Amino acid sequence: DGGAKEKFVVGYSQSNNAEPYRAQLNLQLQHFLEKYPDIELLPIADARQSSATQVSQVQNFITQKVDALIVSPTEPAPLTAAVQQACDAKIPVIVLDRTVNTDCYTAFIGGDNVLIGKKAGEEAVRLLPDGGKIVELRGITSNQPQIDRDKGFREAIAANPKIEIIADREGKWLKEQATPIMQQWLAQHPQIDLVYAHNDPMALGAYLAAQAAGRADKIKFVGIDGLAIPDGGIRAVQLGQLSATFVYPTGAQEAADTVNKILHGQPVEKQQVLGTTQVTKDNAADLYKQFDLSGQS
Amino acid sequence: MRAIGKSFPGVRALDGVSLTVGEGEVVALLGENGAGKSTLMNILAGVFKDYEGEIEIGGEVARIHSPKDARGHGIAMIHQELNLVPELSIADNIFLGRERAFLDRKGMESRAAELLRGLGLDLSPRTLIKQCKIAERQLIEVAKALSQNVRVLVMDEPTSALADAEVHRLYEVIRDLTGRGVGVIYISHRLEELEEIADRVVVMRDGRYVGERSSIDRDELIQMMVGRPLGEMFPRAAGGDTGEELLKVEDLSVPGEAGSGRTALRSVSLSVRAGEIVGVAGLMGAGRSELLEAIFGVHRPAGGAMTLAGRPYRPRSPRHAIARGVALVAEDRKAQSLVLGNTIAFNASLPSLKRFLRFGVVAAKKANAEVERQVRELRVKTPSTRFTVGNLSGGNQQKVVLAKWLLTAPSLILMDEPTRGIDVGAKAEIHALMSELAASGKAVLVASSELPELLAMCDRILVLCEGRITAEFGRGQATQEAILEAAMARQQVMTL
Amino acid sequence: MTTKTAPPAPAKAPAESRLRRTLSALGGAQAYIGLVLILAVGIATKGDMFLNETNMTNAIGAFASRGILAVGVTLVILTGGIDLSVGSLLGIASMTAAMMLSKYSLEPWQIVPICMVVGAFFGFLNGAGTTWLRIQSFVMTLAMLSVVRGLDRQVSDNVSVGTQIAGPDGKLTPQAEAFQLFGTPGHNLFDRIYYPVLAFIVVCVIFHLILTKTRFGRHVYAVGGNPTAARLSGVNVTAVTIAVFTLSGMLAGFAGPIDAAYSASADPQAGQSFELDAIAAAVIGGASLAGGKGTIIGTFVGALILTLLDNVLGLNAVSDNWQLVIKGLIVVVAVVLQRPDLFKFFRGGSRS
Amino acid sequence: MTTKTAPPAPAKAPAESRLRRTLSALGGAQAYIGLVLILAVGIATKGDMFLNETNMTNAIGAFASRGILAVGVTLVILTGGIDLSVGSLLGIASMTAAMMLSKYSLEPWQIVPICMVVGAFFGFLNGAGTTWLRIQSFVMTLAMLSVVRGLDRQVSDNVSVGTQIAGPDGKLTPQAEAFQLFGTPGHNLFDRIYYPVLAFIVVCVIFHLILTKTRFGRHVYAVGGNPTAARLSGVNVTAVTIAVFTLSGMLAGFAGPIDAAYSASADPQAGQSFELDAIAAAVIGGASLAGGKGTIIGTFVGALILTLLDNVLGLNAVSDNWQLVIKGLIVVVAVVLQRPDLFKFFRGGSRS
Ligand SMILES: Nc1ncnc2c1ncn2[C@@H]1O[C@H](COP(=O)(O)OP(=O)(O)OP(=O)(O)O)[C@@H](O)[C@H]1O
Ligand SMILES: Nc1ncnc2c1ncn2[C@@H]1O[C@H](COP(=O)(O)OP(=O)(O)OP(=O)(O)O)[C@@H](O)[C@H]1O
Ligand SMILES: [Mg+2]
Ligand SMILES: [Mg+2]
Repeated sequence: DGGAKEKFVVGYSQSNNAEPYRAQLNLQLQHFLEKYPDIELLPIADARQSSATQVSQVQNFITQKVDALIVSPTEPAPLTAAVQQACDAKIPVIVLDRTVNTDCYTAFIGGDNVLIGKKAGEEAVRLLPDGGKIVELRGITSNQPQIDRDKGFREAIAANPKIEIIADREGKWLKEQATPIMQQWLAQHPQIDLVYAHNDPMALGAYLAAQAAGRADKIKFVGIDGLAIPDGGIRAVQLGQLSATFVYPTGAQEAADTVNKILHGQPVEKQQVLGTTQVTKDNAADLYKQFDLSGQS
Repeated sequence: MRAIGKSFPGVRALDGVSLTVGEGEVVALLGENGAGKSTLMNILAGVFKDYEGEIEIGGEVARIHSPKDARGHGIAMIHQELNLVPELSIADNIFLGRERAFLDRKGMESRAAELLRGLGLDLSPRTLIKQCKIAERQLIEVAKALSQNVRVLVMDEPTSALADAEVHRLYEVIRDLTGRGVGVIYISHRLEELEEIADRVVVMRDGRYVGERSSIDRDELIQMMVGRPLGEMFPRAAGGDTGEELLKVEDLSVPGEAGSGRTALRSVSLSVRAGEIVGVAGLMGAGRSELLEAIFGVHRPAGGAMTLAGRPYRPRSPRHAIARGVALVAEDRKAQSLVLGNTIAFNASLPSLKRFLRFGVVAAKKANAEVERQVRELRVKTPSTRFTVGNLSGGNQQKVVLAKWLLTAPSLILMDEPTRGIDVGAKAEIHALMSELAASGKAVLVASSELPELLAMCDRILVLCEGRITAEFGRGQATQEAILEAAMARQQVMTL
Repeated sequence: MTTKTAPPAPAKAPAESRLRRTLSALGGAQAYIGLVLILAVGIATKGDMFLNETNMTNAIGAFASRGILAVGVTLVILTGGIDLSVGSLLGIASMTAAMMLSKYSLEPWQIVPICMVVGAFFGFLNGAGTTWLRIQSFVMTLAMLSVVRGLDRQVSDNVSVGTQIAGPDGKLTPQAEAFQLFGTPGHNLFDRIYYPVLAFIVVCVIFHLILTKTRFGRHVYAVGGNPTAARLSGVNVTAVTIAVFTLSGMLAGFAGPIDAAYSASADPQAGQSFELDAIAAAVIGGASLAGGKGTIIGTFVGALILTLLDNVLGLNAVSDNWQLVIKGLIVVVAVVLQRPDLFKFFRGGSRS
Repeated sequence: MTTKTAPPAPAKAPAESRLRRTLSALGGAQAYIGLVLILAVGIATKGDMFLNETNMTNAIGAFASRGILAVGVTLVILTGGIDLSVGSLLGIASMTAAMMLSKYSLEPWQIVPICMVVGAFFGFLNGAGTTWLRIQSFVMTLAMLSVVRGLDRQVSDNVSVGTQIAGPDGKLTPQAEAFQLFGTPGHNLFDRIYYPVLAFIVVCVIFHLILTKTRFGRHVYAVGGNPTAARLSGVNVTAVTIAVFTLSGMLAGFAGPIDAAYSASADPQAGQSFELDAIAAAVIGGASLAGGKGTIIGTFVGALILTLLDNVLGLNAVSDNWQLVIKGLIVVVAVVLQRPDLFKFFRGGSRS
C-alpha cells in the first residue's frame, strides 16, 4: 500500500550519540531525510552503549507503530530478537553500520571493516618500504569493528615480513586512554615507526604523546573514521598530524534513499556494503568540504 | 523559662513548665524517666527550633532557637547522651564550634590541658576521643562546657558514668562555678547527690511542673515525683539461701588494648552461685566492664578457665554465651545495646528470636505479645511497642535493654551499671526485679559505680583495681570506706 | 482524609489500624507517589500505547536483570555495606551461561544453578574480604568489579558468545531453543508469561519474605542498624555479612542467564555499570546507605520508577540529551515526594 | 630505624616523639606501604625506564584531573556524603573551556575562573539538595551526574570540540597556544614544570592545610564524625555540607580545562566514570565512607597508587585482561597493608 499515506514516521535507534562518528551520522541522516518532506524522523533514540536500552527503544518504536525503523546496533546478537520482533510486526527495518544475526530485515547498509583494515595495512606497507615496527591501538576488544579492523590490517601487512606489530593494547576508542598508553610505549620502545589506531581520536591521542616526546616526526600515524569536523581525522591529515585516515562511511545518504524507496514500495538492495575513501594530504581539503554539514541544513 | 510547651508526634512532652535559676544557685531538676527534663533543658540549650513559651535571661526575653543562640546567651549544656566526635582529639572537641578561623593549636591544647587537670584527668589533649573511656568522655564533656564563658550551665545526668571519687571532684568544680555567680541546673536520679549539691529542687511529672522544695526530704520528693509513696529503696532482705555454684572463673586474663583504652584483666577468679547477687566495685577503668564482657564472650581471654553450671564454659562470642543462658546488660545502651532507629519490639526480641521461630519464621504476634508484657512489667513509658527506641527518654531506653535480656530467660545475668540514668521509682523496681531473679534461682553479677546500691543489694562484693581483684566482702562486712580503699590499692603507676 | 467524616471514634479505630498496618508493611502510601506520578504521566501522554501488557512487559523485562541485582544490593545496603561488583558478576554469569550452552550443550535447568554458584562464589569472597580482612566494602567490591571483569574477558577471549546455537540441521538446538525462554524478547514461558518479569517478581517476593519474616532478616537489619549491639545480642555479624554478599552474588549469578538470553549473547562487557542502576533503584526505594533502613518493596518500586521513566520518555520521543536531564530531575522529585515525613504535617499527630 | 643506634635513652625520646608526630601527621608509615611496594616493583622490573622524571610526569599527569576530583570527593566523603557527579562536572567544565576558547577566544586566565564557577554552581545545587531537600547525597549526585551529562551533550551537540584552534594563518591562535600549557603533553609551564602535576600538588597542599589548620577543616571532620555533636556544638552543619559540595564542584570545574588541554579537545563523554577513580583514590588513601576519617595526604597516596600501578603494569606489557585482575588484587593488598592496626602487634602496647 506504498504511497497511500501522506506522512511516514521513521524511528532511528543509535547505539551512542556521543561518539563523534555517530553524531556525524545523525546529523547527515537528518540532513538527507529532509529532502523527503513526507518522511518524519522521530528524535533519534540514543542507547548510550547499552544493548538493553536499545532493545527497549526498538520495542518502543514498534509500540508507536512507526512506518520504518533504522537501527545501528550496539552489538549484533542482542538486537537480533528486537529486529525480529519488528519484522514480525511487519515494520521494515534498515540495519545501519553493524549487522544482526537474522535475515529478517529489509536492508543492511554499512562499511566493510575488514576492507578498511586491509587498506590501512596496505598504506602501512607503503609507508614502511624497508619494514618497521608498528604499535596498534585497539578499540574495545570485544567490539566487532575492532576485530575486523585488526584482522584486515594484519592480513595486509603480512605482505612485508619485515613489518612487525611490537605492541597492541586496548584504547577503548578514547583519546584520553590512548595518550598514556603511547607514553608508555615510547618509554619502552626506542624504535616505533608507525601507530595504527582503530579510530582517529586514538591516533590523535597517540600523536599528542609522541609530539611531547619529540618523536612525532619519526613516527607515522594512521587512523580510521575520517570525519569532517574541526576536531576530526580529515583536518588532522591536512595538518600533517596523521599520515592517512580512511573514511568510514556513515551510510546516511544511502539509508535516507533506501527508507524513501521502501516507504514508497520501490525495490531496494538488501546488502549495501559501502566502500571507503583514503584521506591523504592531497584530497583532504576537498573531502572536508564534501562531508562537512555544519554550514548546511 | 516560662510556660514552656513542646510536642513530638504522638507525645506531649512538655506542658506549661516554668523554671527560674538565680545567679550562683544550683537548681536540681527531678522527675521520673520520660518526665521531660531533658526536653526542657534541650529547649534552653537551643536543640529544638520550635516550642511554646518564652525564655528570659537577666530580665530580658531571649530568643533561643539554635545551639549558637544559646551560647550567645552564655548557656552551656552537658547532654545526657555523650556528644563528642570520636575521630577528633580532646582539644578539638572541647573547642568545637568556637575555634578561630585559623586554628591556634598551641593555645587550644594548653587551655585544654589546664581544663583536664582541673577535672583530675591525666590525659594528653591530643588523645583522640575514641581512645577515651566512657567516664573520661563524660568528664571531657564537662571540660567542654567549662571552657565557655557561661552564665547558666545545664548538666543532664553528668555523673551517670562516674564513680564516687570523680563525682566529688565534679562537686568542687560546681562550687567553684557558683562562687563566680554561674547558675547551674543539675539533673540526676541520684538523690544523695542532690542533698549535697542542690540549693533547690524542682520536680516534674509527665511534662508538667509539680512543685519545688528548698529543703531536701527524700520521701517527700519521691512522693512528688512518682505520685505515690514508695516503699523501702533497697528492698532486698538479708542473703537468703543460695544454691549451687553456677559460674566459676579461675585465673581469667584478658590482654588490654591500647587503641580503644581497654583495661587488661589479670588472673581474676570468682564464683557466683545460683540465687546470689554478686557486686563488682572499682574505680573507673578498673576493668569491671571488661570482666563482665569477658564472661559474656566479647573478648578473647589469654588464659584462665571458666565453668558454667558445672560444665566447662569457653564462650567464643556473645552468641555462645547467650546459648548457654548468659545475658549482659551492657554499659552503654546507645552504642552497645540498641538499634536506635528500630522499634521497641524489634530491639527487645532480638536476642530471643529463636524462641519465637515457627517453621523458620518469626511468629511476630507471639513475640510482640511477650515484648508487650515485659515492657508493661517494667513500666516503660511508651505509646506502643512499635515506637522507635531512639525517641524514648534515656531511662526508658535502659528499661528496654533490661526487657530484652529478661526475654531470653537467662540463668546468669551480668549487669553493667544497670540503673544508670534510671529514676528512683524505676530503680526500686529494678532492684526488686534483681531480688526476684535471685530468688528464682538465677545468678546475678552486677557492676555498679553506686556503692550504696551495691551495699544494699549484694550478697558479696568484689573489688577490682587495675584488672585485679583486690578484695572481697561478704554481706554486712563491707563499708564504703573499705571498698574505696581496696579500689585504690594500685600496684603500678598508671601508664597512659 | 476520611477520618473526619467517619462515625464514632471507637468503631473506626480497628479498621483504620489494619489499613495502616498494611500500608506500613508496604512502606506507607507516600512510597508510591513517584511511581504513581510516572504512571499518570505515561497514561496522560500516551494512553493505551503506554498502559498495555506488551509495553509494560517490555519495560519491566528490560530492567529485570538489573532489578534482580538491586534486590541483592539492597540486602548488602541494609547491613551498611555496598556492592559495586554485581555488574561484573552478572557479566561473568552470563558468560558462564553462554559457554555452558554453546560448549557443553547443558540444559537451562543445569545452567542456572551453575551460574548461581559462580556468582555466589565471588560474592562470598566479597563478604570474606569485608569481614575477615576488614576492607571497606566499597573498596573490596570495586576491586572485585575489576578482577571479575578481567576474568570474564580472559575466559571469553574478548569475544561475545552467542546463545542462539544452531544444530547441524541449521535449526536451533533444543537447549538453545529452551534457553531463549529465559529472556529473549518475544519468547514466553507458558504462553504469555515473560520469564524475566516473572523471575524479578518472584525474587522480590522471596526476599521480601526473608527480610520480614525470618530471623535472618531481622539480623540483617540489626547488623546495619548497630553492629555492636547486634553482636552483643548474639547476632553472628560476620556470618550475616558474608551471607548478604554471597546472596547478592548468587542473585547476580541468577540474573546472568537472563541477561544472556535477553541479548542472545554474552558480551564480555555485559553488565557494565549495572551496579549504579541497581543501587539507584534501592536508594530511590528508600534504602539508606548508612544501613538498617530499606525494604525490598521499596527497591521494587525504585526499579519500576527507573524503567517506566525511561519508557515514558522514550515513548514521548524526548530527545536523549533532554532525557538525561529530565531523568535526573524526576528522580530528585520522586525521592523528595516519597520521603515519609513530607506529609507528616498534613497527617497531624499520628506517628509512624 | 635510627632509634636503635641513637645514644642514651632520655636523649632519644623527644626526637622519637617528634618523628612520630611528623609521621602521624602524614598518616603513619603504613599508609605508604602500598605505594612503596608499587614503586619497588616498578624499579625492580623496569629500573630507570620507570623511575625517571618523564615517566613519573606522564603517569601523574594522566591522573592529575582525576586526582583533583579526588580531593573534592575527599571533602565530601569526610562529611559522610558522596559525590558521584564530579565526572560529569569535569565534563561540562572541559566543554565550557573548549567553547570559551573556540567561540570567544578567551584567555586561559579568564577561562579557568569561569569553569570553576560553573562547577561550583552545580556543586552548590548538590549541597542544597542534600541539606535543604534532605536527599541522600548518593541519589542527589547521581541525578546531577545524569542532568549535567545531558546538558553537556546538548550544548556540544554531541560533537567534541577541539582546543587546538588555528588562526587564519594556519598557526595556533595565541589563546590556543597558551591553553596548551594547561595539560597538552609536552607543553610545560616555565620550561620544565608540567602544569597538571603542579596543579594537582598545589590543590593537595591547599586542601591539606585547610583541613588541618582551619576552623572549617575541623568542622568538616566534626560533621562527618558525629553530626549531632557538631550541631549541638554550634557548627553550622548545613553550611559546611553545602560548602564541601560546592568546593568539590569547584575543583571539578578547575580540573575541566586540564582535561580538555590533555586531550586537546573536549569530548561530550569526557570524565565519564572518573568519579569511581576519584572515590577509589580517596578510599584507598584511608577515607571512610562513613565520614569523619580521611586525609588529603591519604588521597594523594591513593591517587599515586592507582596511576603508578597502571604505569607499572603497562610498562611490563601485561595484557589488558590481566591488568584488570592484577589491579583489583593489588588494590586489596595495598588497602590491607595500609591499615593502621596491621602492625599494632609489633608496635606493642603504645597508645599512639
Ligand atoms: N525526638 C523525639 N521524638 C518523639 N518523642 C520524644 C523525642 N524526644 C523525647 N521524646 C519523648 O518526650 C518525653 C520526655 O522525654 P525526656 O527525654 O525529656 O525525658 P527525661 O525526663 O529526660 O527522662 P530520663 O530521666 O529518662 O532522661 C518522653 O516521653 C520521650 O519519649
Ligand atoms: N572506644 C571505645 N569504644 C567502645 N567502648 C569503649 C571504648 N573505650 C572504652 N570502652 C568501654 O568503656 C568501658 C571502660 O571502662 P573499663 O571497663 O575500663 O572500666 P570499668 O571498671 O568498667 O569502669 P567504668 O565502667 O566506671 O568506666 C569498657 O566497657 C570499655 O570496653
Ligand atoms: Mg533525660
Ligand atoms: Mg564499666
